Amino acid sequence: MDQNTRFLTETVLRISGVDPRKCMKCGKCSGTCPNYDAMEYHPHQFVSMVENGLIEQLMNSNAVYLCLGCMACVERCPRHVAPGKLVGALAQLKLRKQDGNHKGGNDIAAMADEKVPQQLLMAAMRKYRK
Amino acid sequence: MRKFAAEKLEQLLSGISMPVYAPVEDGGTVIYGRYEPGMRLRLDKLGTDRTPKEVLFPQWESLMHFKMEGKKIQLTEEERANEDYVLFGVRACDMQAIRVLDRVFLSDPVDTYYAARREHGTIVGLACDAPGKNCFCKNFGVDPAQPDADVVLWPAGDEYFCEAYTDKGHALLNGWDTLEADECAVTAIKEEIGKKYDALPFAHLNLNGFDGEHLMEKFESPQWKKLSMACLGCGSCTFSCPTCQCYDIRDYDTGNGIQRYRCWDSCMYSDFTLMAHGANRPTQLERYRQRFMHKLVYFPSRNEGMYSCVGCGRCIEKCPMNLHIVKVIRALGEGEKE
Amino acid sequence: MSVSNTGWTPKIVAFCCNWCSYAGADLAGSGRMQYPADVKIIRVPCSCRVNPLFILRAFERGADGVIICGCHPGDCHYTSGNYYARRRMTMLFSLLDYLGIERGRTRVEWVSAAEGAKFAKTMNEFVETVYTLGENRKLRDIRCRK
Amino acid sequence: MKKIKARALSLLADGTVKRVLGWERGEDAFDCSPALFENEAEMERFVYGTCAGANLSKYCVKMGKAEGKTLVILKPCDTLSFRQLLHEHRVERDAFYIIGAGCTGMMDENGLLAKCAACKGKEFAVYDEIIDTEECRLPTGTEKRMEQVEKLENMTAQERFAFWQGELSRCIRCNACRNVCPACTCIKCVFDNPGSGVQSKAPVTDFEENMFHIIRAYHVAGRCTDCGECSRVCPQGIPLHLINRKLIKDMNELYGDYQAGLGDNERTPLTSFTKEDAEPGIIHERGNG
Amino acid sequence: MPKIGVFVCWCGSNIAGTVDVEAVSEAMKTVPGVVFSTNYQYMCSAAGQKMIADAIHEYHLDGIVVASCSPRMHENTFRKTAQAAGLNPYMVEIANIREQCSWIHKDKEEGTRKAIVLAKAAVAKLLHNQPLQAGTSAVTKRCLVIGGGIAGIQTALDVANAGYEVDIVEQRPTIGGRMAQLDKTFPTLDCSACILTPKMVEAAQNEKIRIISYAKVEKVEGFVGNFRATIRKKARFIDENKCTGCSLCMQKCPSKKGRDEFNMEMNNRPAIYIPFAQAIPNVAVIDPEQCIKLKSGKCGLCEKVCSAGAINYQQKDELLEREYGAIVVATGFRPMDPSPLNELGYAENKDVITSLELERLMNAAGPTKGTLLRPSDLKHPREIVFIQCVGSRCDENTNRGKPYCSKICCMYTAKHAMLIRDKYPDTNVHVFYIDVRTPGKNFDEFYRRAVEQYGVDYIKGMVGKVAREGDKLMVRGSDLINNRQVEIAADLVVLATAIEPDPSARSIGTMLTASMDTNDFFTEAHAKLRPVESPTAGIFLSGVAQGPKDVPETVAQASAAASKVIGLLAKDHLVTNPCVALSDELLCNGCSQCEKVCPYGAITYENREVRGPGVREVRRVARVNPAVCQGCGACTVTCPSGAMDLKGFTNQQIMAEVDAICL
Repeated sequence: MDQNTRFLTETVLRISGVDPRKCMKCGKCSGTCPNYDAMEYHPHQFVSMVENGLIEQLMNSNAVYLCLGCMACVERCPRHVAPGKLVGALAQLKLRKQDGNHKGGNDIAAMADEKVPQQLLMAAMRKYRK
Repeated sequence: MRKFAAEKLEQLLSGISMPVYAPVEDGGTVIYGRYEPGMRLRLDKLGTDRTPKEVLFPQWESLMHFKMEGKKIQLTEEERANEDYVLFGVRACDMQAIRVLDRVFLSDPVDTYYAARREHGTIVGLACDAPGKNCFCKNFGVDPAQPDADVVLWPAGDEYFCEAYTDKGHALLNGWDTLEADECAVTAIKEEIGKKYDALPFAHLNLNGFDGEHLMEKFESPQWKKLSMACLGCGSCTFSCPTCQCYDIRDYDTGNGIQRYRCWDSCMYSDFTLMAHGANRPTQLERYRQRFMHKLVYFPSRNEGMYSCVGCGRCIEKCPMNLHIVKVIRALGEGEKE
Repeated sequence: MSVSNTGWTPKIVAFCCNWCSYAGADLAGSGRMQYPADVKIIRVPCSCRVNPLFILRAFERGADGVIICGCHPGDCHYTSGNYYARRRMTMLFSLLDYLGIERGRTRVEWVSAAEGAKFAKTMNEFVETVYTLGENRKLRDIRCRK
Repeated sequence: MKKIKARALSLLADGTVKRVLGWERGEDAFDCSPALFENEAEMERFVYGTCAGANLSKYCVKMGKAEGKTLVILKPCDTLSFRQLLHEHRVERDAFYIIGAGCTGMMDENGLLAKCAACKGKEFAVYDEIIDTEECRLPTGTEKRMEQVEKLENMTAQERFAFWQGELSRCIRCNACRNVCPACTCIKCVFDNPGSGVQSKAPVTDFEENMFHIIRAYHVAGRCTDCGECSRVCPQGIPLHLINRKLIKDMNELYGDYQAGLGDNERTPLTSFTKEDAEPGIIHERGNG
Repeated sequence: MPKIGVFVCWCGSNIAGTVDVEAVSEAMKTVPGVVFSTNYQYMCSAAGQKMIADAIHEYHLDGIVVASCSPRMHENTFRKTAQAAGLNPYMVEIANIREQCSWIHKDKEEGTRKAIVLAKAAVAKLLHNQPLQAGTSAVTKRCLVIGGGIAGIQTALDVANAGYEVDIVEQRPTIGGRMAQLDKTFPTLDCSACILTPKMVEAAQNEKIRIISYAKVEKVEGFVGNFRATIRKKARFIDENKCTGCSLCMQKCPSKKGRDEFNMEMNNRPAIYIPFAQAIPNVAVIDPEQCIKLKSGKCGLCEKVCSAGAINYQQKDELLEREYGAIVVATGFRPMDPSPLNELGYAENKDVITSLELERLMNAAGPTKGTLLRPSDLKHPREIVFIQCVGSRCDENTNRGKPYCSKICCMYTAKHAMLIRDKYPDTNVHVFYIDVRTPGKNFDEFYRRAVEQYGVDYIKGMVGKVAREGDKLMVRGSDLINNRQVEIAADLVVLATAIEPDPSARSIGTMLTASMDTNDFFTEAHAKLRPVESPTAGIFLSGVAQGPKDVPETVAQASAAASKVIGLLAKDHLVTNPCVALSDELLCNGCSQCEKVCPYGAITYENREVRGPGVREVRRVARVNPAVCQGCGACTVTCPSGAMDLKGFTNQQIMAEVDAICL
């Protein structure tokens, strides 16, 4: 695994809090997914592909956006793996990529505008930094 | 006879280059502690909660250390006291108590730990200008107006009279800025003290029969049973007594060797002089009897009539159950009136 | 082993019940889970065998922390020993705390025979806590210092 | 007092009791000592009044072995101690005739005793008969009992340590607190037993001061009725009852209200448990660490 | 001072790798009391043990310390070595320098330092050891088996055939357990009843076996060899000795609303009933919840029709007190309720059933008389979906079921699929699986037959949703091999639900002080070496109570447990643990606090004359029954005067260890 891949993988795992090694490859997530057919990669593949570092492949796929976020796979996963959270994490990573970078806490403070509500800043923080 | 202004006292004490032990406060109690400038002296307190005895004979002291070096034992003796000091504000009764201790510790075989401390100390006595209701020192030949010390102080309103009686006393007093004074003033003070003392409830007790000749009579008195009934067997009388001198020698295993130390013991304790076969004083009656027989009969019979009670009254104040030596003297002594 | 600048290392006594925690400690060993050598284990049949006197004795002798490990409540080999231990230790620790002794020097942890990892983790945490507190000065007998 | 004395005399006279455990008059109003009276002549010196602060329960352990019944005068708080001794089989109920004596608070030269300021109530936990008056039944300051404990709890650990070091360093190990305590009835105390490994006789280091008082309080935990004798007798004025009360407070809070000396030989908080008991970690979660 | 020998083991490189064993044995030579100290590669080997024995003789050792692996491993080995060399076995202490030293530290210097401290602590303790003599206690030659399933029956038969009395206590009205509910058994497909009922009959006819059915164990006291159990025999309102099992009462009973437990409550039964035709004892029982006579006083029909006069409406629960030398736990299992896994729709759809329900549906004595009809409309199902691992293998952080593999589901599902395809070739069978686990003799062959011969459709994947659509159950699941989602319109869905210990197990475990794991399976004394014993002496484990098992394995374990029981009952006396509490009567206050905390009732009080230095009087003092005491030490801490001490772990020994460690 090269450094970039490792970085991406670790970021996804950190954001999602998911441990893909817990997966026992039962396929419950894909069996339960209501938007299965629309997705290029299916929930169980997200788990195994993240585990194998195929992050960019996933990020380049529309499957990330086709997840309905119904959380059925999270709810029903017998191993507490939560594939849906992985999808969410990948979507966030994609968003960050679009922004080209992400802001640290200090950057935000410098950008603070008194007219902008604090809540908005916090929302931005959550979105880009978390 | 010399004198100085009372307000100068603290200054004089602070000027002494040696450590000074004087009645000071510790929590709610008064002890003979190390005096530092600025501390409040409690010269008003009769029967301090802890006695000046502790300066000469502390509750515990280390005697020696043992250590295993391979299969050999290495022994290091504790160093004896070698620093001069001043013991200040000792009452006549407590001074007499030190004489009692001297009898025990300085006669052959000499207790070198005690002897060293005794030798290095200069004692400043304080006459009792106002003896209290628990005082009964005169019964034992103690004059509350004349402590048997190196230096004696008599309080007289806003000044103190003072006189040195020994070389050590002179050495100390010479360093003080005092004025010449009239002997007569002190005589008057002494008379005054005597009058005050005579009005006290326990001033004159009947000590008839407390001598070696009536030993068995006292020993076998049926009164002991009643007298000792309420005794808890605690050591509060012993440990607040200025003359009690019994100690136990114990070893403490520090893990790196043995520290041998001695600490006060109390004849009131069930394990006092406990031996392998059991206790030789099996019940509290025997222990209780031992304490008072020792003070009032055994000790005087062996020391030319010197009682090892000095009438300080501390046990009267400290006993949780209000048992004390005066009750014993009354119960055993008055029956023997001649 | 944690070593401070002054070369001080904490002394930790761990009382472990024979049936659960001692076995848990063995399991931590079999799993090669590291924890500081400052921890020394004393095997007792049950956590209810741990007399407060032993704990005070350890502090007297210069221990910097004492931890008692037993079976999880409900799993005591002797059915109720750890329940008694729990009350006893709670009261003892509370009393020590009341007298101003640092709380972090005492701990009770339930470790089953299967929880080797928990044993190692607990010991690591405990050593860390004691390390932060530094040397036990409040409850030791100065005569026991070298 | 007259009623009690008269009743005691009549019980002595009719042979119900062989002796009376009460108080004997001393030198002044505050000077009275526990004493044993075996006949009418001795009873002449009998006294009961505000000087009778001592708890006579402790003497019952020894007295229980004497032949025939002993009449003992117990105040309400003393009866708790007596009943606790019954629970522990240290006294036999049949060996005693108990007169529950009314109490309006006991005094010494300095006024009301500290233990009486936090009176636990006027009920008798055990008695054969009660002799008291209306004013003896007046309620007192139970609710203030834990005030000082709380004050200490609210200090920081460092302050508490300093407080107790200050107090305990005055200890002279005279054992008065232990010997007066009606819960300390061990035939041989661990501190006197060379085999116990903790034998000690003097407060040689601050550890030994701590050790003695921790173990003393711990050994009576759950059995201490809070009779307050330990603090009353301390010649050094150490507030030892505050240690016992802390344990009582904790036990009440963690394991439910409990008063030693009530109930029927029930288990103490330390000889019982529930599966849901608090974990020892609860100590770590409190404020003021 | 006792003469002590120290033996430091290398354990190959296990210890010697991180501990300088030479330095340890050298350091020990300077410790007071130690007269001999050495190290060796494997102390537990024959050569190592000989080295110890030789040193004991040569140096007249009074005690030995072996610094080696955990005492849980070899304490007994070295005790025996010492004993053989003429030393009291309790004059042996082990310093655990492997599990608690060399294996957890990497730095050799640090490991060596710690090993020396641990060895010193062991010497310090040993200096206070006293030779201990084990006592003996008699063995009651009778065994209690809790649970009358195949496990209990097999254990009982084996023990009885060895000549010992056995009581089987069964909570249901009949023995037979879960196996009686099964239709066929894998991998041979014999009829379950055909192989089980002869064993039930054999048990009933064995004069050494007493079957106490419809009963539960309420209290157990005592200890290995000397248990005393209180058994509550519930009122069945029938005189067992009179009832002939003619079942006339069942036919006449007007109350027919009781749920038939034997048929997994898929049909009704009368208030008076015999669970199934081959029940043992073949005696009726009245369900007091359903019986009109017991509820309202009216009816009494059964009493009228019973020619044997066996009906007794006044019957009360009966308490039996029996003594036993050994107790076997064979409490078995039940299927987990899959209702909480709501995506599978078990609670809403009658046609979603569990495998055990399917067993009854396929059994000739079942609710459909052996014809496979689906419960909702009694139609013949054409499409059947089996779902594996329902509630098994779940992470503990989910609330979806058990963390373990239930072990038997793969095989019985293959069996079901095969039987259905065999009997109804027009029916399609799909099996959603995660893995197919078939480790067992002829097991994989059996599974392959289902696939290859019977064309069962095994789909690697799990079902995400079961939803009713008309009279079909739409099953949506993943097909991981083909990387697609499949949807099957099924008539019947069968859930291979996890099995869990019978709910009675937990209270029985507590009663017996037998330890259990977090899933309520009984823990074995050693996972590998003592698999049929509980850590609590005298308690043995049989069948699923210990962990999931199929029939052959259960029977094997049942016989193994029986052999352990026989081994115990064959002894006339047991050697007791000498590490028990001992009260010093000279110090005892007679306060009874120890008596209150003793979990075994081992402490009694008596008035006895005590004598000592200056003491000779009658006192109330504690006495410990060394045969009953298990040596926990609860009493020692409660005792205020320190009169109570624990042999082998005395106050002095533990404090000596504390001292040595804190140096």
